Amino acid sequence: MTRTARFVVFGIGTAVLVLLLGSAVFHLPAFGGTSHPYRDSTVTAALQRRAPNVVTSINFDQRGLDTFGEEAILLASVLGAITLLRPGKDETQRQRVPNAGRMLQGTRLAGYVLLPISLILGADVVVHGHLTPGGGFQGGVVLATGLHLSYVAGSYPALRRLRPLRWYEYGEAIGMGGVVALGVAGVLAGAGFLANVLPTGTFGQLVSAGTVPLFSIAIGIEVASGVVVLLAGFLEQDLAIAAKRGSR
Amino acid sequence: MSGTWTTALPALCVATPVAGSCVLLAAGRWAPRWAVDAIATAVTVLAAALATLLLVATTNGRVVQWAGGWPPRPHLTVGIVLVADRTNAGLAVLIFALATVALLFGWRYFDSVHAHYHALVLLFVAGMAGFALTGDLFDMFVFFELMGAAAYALTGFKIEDRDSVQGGLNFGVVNSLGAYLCLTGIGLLYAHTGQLGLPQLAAALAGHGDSPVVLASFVLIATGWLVKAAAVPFHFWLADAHAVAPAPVCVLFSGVMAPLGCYGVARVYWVVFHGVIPDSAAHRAFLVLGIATAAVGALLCWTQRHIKRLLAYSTIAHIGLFLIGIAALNRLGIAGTSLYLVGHAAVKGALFLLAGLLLSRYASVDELDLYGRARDHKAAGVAFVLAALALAGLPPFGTALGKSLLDDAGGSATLTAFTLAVSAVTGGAALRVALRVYFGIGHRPRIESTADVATGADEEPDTAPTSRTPATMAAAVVLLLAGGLAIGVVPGLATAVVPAATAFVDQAGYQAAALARSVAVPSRVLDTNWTVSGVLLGLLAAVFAVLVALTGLYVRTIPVWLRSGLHVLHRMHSGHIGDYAAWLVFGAAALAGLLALG
Amino acid sequence: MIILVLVLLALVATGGTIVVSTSDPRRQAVTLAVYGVLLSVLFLALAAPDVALSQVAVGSAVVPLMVLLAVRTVRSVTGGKR
Amino acid sequence: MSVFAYGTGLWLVLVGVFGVVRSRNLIHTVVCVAVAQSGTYVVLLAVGYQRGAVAPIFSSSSPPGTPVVDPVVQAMTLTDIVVSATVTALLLALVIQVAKRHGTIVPDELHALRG
Repeated sequence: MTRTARFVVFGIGTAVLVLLLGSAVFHLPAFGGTSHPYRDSTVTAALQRRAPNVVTSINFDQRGLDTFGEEAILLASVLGAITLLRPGKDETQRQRVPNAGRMLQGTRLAGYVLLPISLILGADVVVHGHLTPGGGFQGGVVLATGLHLSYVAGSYPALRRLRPLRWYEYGEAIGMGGVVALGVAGVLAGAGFLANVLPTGTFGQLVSAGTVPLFSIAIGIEVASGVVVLLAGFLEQDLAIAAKRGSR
Repeated sequence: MSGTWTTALPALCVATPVAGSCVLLAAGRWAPRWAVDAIATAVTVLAAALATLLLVATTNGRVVQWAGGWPPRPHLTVGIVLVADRTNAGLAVLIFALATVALLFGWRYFDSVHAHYHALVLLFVAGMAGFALTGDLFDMFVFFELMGAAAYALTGFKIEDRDSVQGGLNFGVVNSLGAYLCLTGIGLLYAHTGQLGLPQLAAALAGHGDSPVVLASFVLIATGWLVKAAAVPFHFWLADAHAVAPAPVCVLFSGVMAPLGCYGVARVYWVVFHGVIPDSAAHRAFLVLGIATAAVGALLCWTQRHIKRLLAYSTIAHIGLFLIGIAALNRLGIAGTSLYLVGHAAVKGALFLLAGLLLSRYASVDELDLYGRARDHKAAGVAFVLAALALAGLPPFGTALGKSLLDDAGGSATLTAFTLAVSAVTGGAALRVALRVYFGIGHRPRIESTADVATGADEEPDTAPTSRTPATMAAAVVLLLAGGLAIGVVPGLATAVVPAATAFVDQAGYQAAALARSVAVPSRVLDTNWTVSGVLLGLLAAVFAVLVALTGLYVRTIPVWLRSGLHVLHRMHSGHIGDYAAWLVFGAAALAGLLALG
Repeated sequence: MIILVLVLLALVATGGTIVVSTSDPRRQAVTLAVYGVLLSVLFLALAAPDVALSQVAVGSAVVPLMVLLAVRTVRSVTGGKR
Repeated sequence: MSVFAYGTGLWLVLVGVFGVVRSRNLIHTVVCVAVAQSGTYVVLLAVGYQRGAVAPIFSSSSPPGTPVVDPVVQAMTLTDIVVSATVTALLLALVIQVAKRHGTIVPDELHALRG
C-alpha cells in the first residue's frame, strides 16, 4: 500500500476506536476511587501469610502462576535472542576482542567502586522483597546491570572473566528449575501447584512468609543470569563488528 | 490415582515441558545430539501422557485446581484457577502429540542445532498448554506472550534466510501490538468488575453487563486472540511466518497455535460474555469475520506458487471455517469446530512435513520450479495427494466429519455451499502442487520473472540436501495422516465431542465448577455421526478439488477482471509492517462496528 | 498530591509522544531513557514503588542500552546508511 | 480527571501503534512497540489508584489496616514490564538479523514476502 493509503486505513480504525474507548472511559469507575474488591481480598490473604509487601505476596504466592509464566517468557526470550544472534554459517567465529577503547580514569574508578555496591544492593533487593519494595525481578536486574559496570569501567576482559556465559546459562536453568521444583513441592504437599507450603513465621522477619523468599531468590538467579546473557549477546554483536572493521 | 494428583494434572501439563527445557539448557552444552533429541521427545511424550490422563479424568466433569493453593472462600478469591474440561484437555493432548511428531521429524532433519531449538519448542508448547488450560484472563495473556516469544524466535530460526528473519519480525510486532490491545481490554474489564478470573468475571458481569466498557473490553480482548488466530484483517503475519519457519515448527503453528486463537475467543465469549453481548451481535461479528477470512485465505491459497505459503493461506481459510462454526453459537458448532480443528491439524501437519521433505531434498519449495522433479518419490506423492484430498474434506477423514457437523450447525444452504467451495479450493490448490511436483502432470510451466512474487525458489533449506528419507521423517508423516483418518473412523471420538461441546457452552456449569458451587449438569443427546448428506458433500468437495487442481494445471489464461482483483489483493499483502499495524487497528474498529450494530 | 499526578501524567503523555516522533533511533535511545525515568516517577506518585523500581532498572537502563547497541550494530552492518 | 488518567494510557497505546504505522526505521518500530506497551502500564496503575491511599507495603509507619492502593494491578504491571523488556530484546535481535540479511532496515525498502 502507499503511505497515504496506510494512513487512511489507520485513520478510519483509530477514529472508531477513539469513539469506542472514549465512551468506555466515561463509564469507568472514577480515577482514585475506593472500590477495589480484588485489593481487599489480596490484602487479607497477604496478611494471613505474614507478607507485608502485598505486591510480592501476589507475585510469589497468590498469583504465582503468572510469575511462573513470566519467567518462562524471560527464558524463551533469552534463548531466542541468543539463537538469533548466533554467528551465521557465512560469518566467521567471533574474534577475541581486546580492551574496548580507552576510558577516562574517573569513569573507570567509578565503575570499580560501584560494582560491589550494586552487587550488594541487588542481593539485598532480592532477599528482602517480601518486606520492602523489590524482589527477585528488580534485584536480578540490578545484579546484572551491576556486573556490566565493569564494562563501563572499560575492561571488557574483566567482564569476560566475571562472565563465563556457560555458568549464566546454568543459572537460568537453575532459577527456572527452582520455580518448577517449588511448584511441584506444592503439589506433593497436597495443596496445589506453587502453593505456599512452608510455615509463615513472624510478620516482618527476614525468614517469614513461607516460600515467598525462596521463590524470589530463584527468580533473582534466573533474571540476573538471563539479563547478563541477553546483554552479552548484544555486546558481542557490537564488538564483533567493531573488531571486523578494525582488522580490515 | 488420588484426587490431589488428578487436580494437579493441568498445572503439571504446563510445568513438565518447562522443566524439560531447563534440563536441556543445562545439559545442552555437553550432551550429544541424539541425547538432546531423545530427552526432548521423551518430555513431550510424558506431557502427552499427562494430558491424556487429564482428558480421561475430565469425563467425570471438569478438573479444577486453584494454583497457589487458594481455593475460593467467601470474599476471598485471590488465586489463579485452572479449569480443564474435555475441550481444552483434548487440545492439550493435541498440542503435545503434534509436538512429539514435530520433534520426531526433527531428529534427522536439521544438520546441526543446539539444544536451544528443542528448549524453545518445549517452552512454546508449555505456553500453548497454559493458554488452553488456564481460567484466568491475565494468565491467558501471560501464556499468550510465552507462546508468542518462543514462536518469534522459532520463526526467525534460520538466520541465514532473508525472509525468515523478516517474517519473524512481522510476526513479533503484529502479535505484540495485538497483545497490548488485549491487555488494555483486560485492564478496562478489571476496572469495571474488579476481577480477573473467567468465572469471577462472569459472576460480576451478570447484571452489570450493559455498559460501553464491556463492549470495548470484549473488542480489545477478542482482537488480541484473533490476531493469533489470523482472522482477516489480522492475518498478514501468518503467511509471512508460516512460509519461512522450519517445517516441523509449521506443524505446530498451523496445527494448534493459530486455532488456539479461535479457542481463546470462543472460551472467553462463552464463559464471560455470553448473555452480556447480544447473541445476534456476536453471531454477526464471528460470521462476517469467518467468511472474510475463509474467502481471502482460499483465494490467496489458490494463487500461490511458494508451497509453504500456499499451505499457510490454506490455514487462514480453515481458520475462517472454524470461526463460522463458532458463529453458530451452539453446541453443534463447537463440536464440529473441535473435530474439524483436530482433523485439520493432522492433515495440515502432514502437508507441511512433506513440503519440508521437498525443501531438504531439492532446496526449493517453488511449485513451478519443482515441476516433475520429484517423480521418483511416488510414496511421498501419494501421501501428498491423500493429504490434499483430506484437506478438501474427503470422507472418512476427520476433516470431512467436522465440516459436515459445521454445516449442520450453520443450518443454511448458502453457508454449506460456501464452506464446500472454500475447502475444495484449498484442497485443490494442494492437490495441484502434488500432481505437478510428484507426477509431472499438466503443461510445463513457464517460469516468469518474479521480482514481486514469493516463489520459495531460494529458500534456505533446513538441512543439507538428502537423497533418502530417514525413517523418522516418514514415520512422522504417516503418523499424522493416520491420526487424521482415525478422527473420522474411530467411533468413540466422534461421539465424545458432544459432551465436550456441551460442557464448553455451559456457562453456569463452568462457573459452578470453578467456584465450587453445585449445579445440575444439562445433558442432551446430539447426533454427531456420519450422515449420508455429510458423506456426499465430502465426496463432492473432493471431486471439486480435483477439478480445481486440473484447472490450475491446464488452464493458463485467467480472466482480466480476476487477474486485476487478485493483483490488488496481493499488493495488500506487502510484507510492510506499517501496513499490518494499520490493518490491525482497522480490524479492531471493524469488530467494534460489527458488534455495536446491535 | 493529585496535582502532582496530573502533571506527571501530562509529562508522560508528552514524553511518549516525543519518543515516537523521534525518528533517529540513536536519539530515540536517549529520549526513551528519559521517558523511562518519567514513567517511574509517575509510578512512585501512584504509590507503586515496586513497579517504579523495575521501570527505572529496565526502562531507563537495560532497554535503552539494548537499543543503543542494536543501533550501532545495524549502522555498521548497513554501512552507515539509515 | 478520570478521563485524563485513563486517556493518557490509551493515548500512549494508540500513539505507539501510530509510530509503527509511520515508521521508516525498524529500530524505531520496535521502540514504538515498547511505547505502546508502556501505555498499558499507565492504564493498569490508573485503574488501581486510590486517592490518599499508600503503597501496598505494610510497615511500622503504615500498619495493616491503612488504606492502600490496589496491589493486583501493580503485580500485573511488573509482569508486563518483564514481558516488554524481553520481547523488545527479541525484536531487536530480529532487526539486527534483518539488517545483516537485507542490508537495510527501512520498511519501504524490504521487498521480500510479497503476495
